[in-house]
Amino acid sequence: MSLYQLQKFLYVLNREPAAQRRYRDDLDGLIADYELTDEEARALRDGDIGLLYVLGVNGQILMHYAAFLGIAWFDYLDFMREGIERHGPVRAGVYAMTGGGASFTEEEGAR
Amino acid sequence: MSLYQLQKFLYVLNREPAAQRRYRDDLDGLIADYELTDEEARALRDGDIGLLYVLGVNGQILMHYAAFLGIAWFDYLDFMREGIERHGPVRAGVYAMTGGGASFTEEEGAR
Amino acid sequence: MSLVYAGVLSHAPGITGRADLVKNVARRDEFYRMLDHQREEIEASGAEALVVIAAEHFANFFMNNMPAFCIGMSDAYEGPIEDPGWLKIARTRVPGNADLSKRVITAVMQTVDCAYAEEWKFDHGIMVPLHFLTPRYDMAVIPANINCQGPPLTPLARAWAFGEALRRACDAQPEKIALVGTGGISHWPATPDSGKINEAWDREFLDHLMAQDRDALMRYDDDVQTYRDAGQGGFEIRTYLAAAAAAGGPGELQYYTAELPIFAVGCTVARFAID
Amino acid sequence: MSLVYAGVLSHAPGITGRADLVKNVARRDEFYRMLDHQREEIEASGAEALVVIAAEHFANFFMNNMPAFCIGMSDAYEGPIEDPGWLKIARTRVPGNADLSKRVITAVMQTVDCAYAEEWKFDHGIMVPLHFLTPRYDMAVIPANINCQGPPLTPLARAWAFGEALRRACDAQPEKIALVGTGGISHWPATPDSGKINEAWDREFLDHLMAQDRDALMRYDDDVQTYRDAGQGGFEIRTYLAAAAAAGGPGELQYYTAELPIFAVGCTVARFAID
Ligand SMILES: [Fe+3]
Ligand SMILES: [Fe+3]
Repeated sequence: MSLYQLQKFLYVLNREPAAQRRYRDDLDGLIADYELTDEEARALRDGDIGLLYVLGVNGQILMHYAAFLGIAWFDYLDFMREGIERHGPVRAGVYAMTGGGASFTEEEGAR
Repeated sequence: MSLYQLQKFLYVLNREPAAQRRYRDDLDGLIADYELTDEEARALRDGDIGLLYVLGVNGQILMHYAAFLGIAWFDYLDFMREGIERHGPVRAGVYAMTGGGASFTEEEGAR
Repeated sequence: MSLVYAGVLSHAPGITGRADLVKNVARRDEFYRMLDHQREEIEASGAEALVVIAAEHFANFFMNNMPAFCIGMSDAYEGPIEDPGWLKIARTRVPGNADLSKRVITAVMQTVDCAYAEEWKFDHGIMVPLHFLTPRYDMAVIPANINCQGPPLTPLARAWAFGEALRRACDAQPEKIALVGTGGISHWPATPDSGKINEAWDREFLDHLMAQDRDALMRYDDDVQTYRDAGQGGFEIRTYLAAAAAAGGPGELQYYTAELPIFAVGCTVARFAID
Repeated sequence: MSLVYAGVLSHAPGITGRADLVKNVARRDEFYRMLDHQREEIEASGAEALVVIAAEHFANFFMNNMPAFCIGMSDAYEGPIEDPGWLKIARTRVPGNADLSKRVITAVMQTVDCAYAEEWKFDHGIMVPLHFLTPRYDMAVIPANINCQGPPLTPLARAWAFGEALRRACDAQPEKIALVGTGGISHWPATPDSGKINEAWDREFLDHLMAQDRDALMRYDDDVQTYRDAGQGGFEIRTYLAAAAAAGGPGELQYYTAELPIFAVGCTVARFAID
């Protein structure tokens, strides 16, 4: 239920300009509109991609939030890997069985 | 397409407290968020139940808007009948073939 | 364990919201008593969860994504979405059972393509039945919806298939499950013709429904004709069909009256044998 | 008139959005040329409308009302919903055909229960294919969606039935209609494993798909196994299955490469005989 709320927060943010304005102007108020745990609220307040990933947010939602925060593609991948290192494996959602997070592109290696 | 937008305006208003606040504080701004004809915008600005009915708004949406405006049940029915008298038959939507609008309850007759 | 109860009952906001306007108080109270009796039957069945097949009215589902069928998948729902003062039902939290829902949905999906919803704000179409059937809100509810509102509507044959799929899905679960379909028959809700009821049409439809006469019921699939004879409200027969299909056995019409037009619907209570 | 073209192609935001990061430019441009060729084939078919069977990614459909299938019913759509700078596709209005959509939806609904949507903000899952197949946005598009994202997912047998229903629906219309399914095969999009591709799995799947081997394809219906071998992206095979079912005839794999992992998907172009 809580992952549902967390993902809904990001789903709405990704879709709606009004929510994006509110994110910038009144983040605490926007967060209060959803039933979130303290950890979830903190992850949103800090824009903590790694923690959000570990909490189970689907990458198809999370990558747009990362783009919204101005995070470049390879940094986005790194943040997720760091999240797993720091917080352990993904706890819920589709990715609860995901792999270790090696790099699979030469483009990333060549940075 | 326009009836879709008009009904969506009322659907969202019926559902969302934030839209209800905005309706009271910034009706013109809220109206501007939807692609409406001048006639549709005017019907919303005036709370014109009869015209909205003739424009094709579904009663399952319209009756809640009427309740939101504080209109009592039998007055709601009368406004729709007056709308048909003034603007002619329902133009679009499911009710484009609706009946004449006699009273069907003794409770209404006994008012 | 399986489906242990199946029935149908009317919904309409007036049934609670305009209760105080009713002149024919005797008839109203008779109807209320029959709903009370339906509650007792459901309780006696030992049901642990109640599937409500509804025809909700643009409260959760709009033409931006109008599903032919949807089933709720949450541990809690809210309702009513309408103004509680208008509906005269207090806003409350209704218990669900996400785990059971998920099992039912997954089973239904093998043959009927239902959407699922992890939140759902109940409108009068569900809250009025619950107000009578589980007034303390102490039974897990699984809401299910059929599109009876925004054309193109769900075809009647698919509504029937949905009922059959729900039956198979319920029978595959360890829990005892009750199921009600809630709609109207002929009525013209929320229009200037509110209160109009085509009693002859209703009684003929109910005869076919109680007899499980699928062929006769499928002949109501012409929406233009249904609209003419039974109003937009007539589209809601889909919920009754699905309940009959789920039950499989003959129906018993426990109550019907057209004498409460202030409720804007012919008031019906019926149950089916589970077969 | 009928279905005049059926094919499949990959989508992924990287195909346009990360084009400038690609090291293997020769391979990239080869893939782009094959997409260009697919556009020419669709144009040569005389198609007046393009059905895109997609697997959209929480842009329009969320777990508050997740349909197994949805079809668009509007005269115009918008896209991309993503930041145009990120996707490197400008935001635009895409023409639809509400009237044709409604006829197709009504026909599909007789056997498969699809939701309909009178608005739809296209995400990369549709915009990337359109960017190559109708780059001037001058052909009416009918978006269709299969739930490949949020479990419980649409069962594969129902995705196949959806393709067959779309075929019957298209054949009943006077217009010439093209159809593409757009998905990925194995891939791990938007995760730390982005760029991982199980080429052997892809090639075996594509063999079954080109051969119209329905039995072999149905064996991919274990989502846990698909997730393990092919990632979340592997769930999107539903779109390819529906396209194959709509076509009915054998497929020709026109292009496949696993050598562009920066696109985070094996890059596929194929067409089917209409049979
Ligand atoms: Fe109703
Ligand atoms: Fe995808």
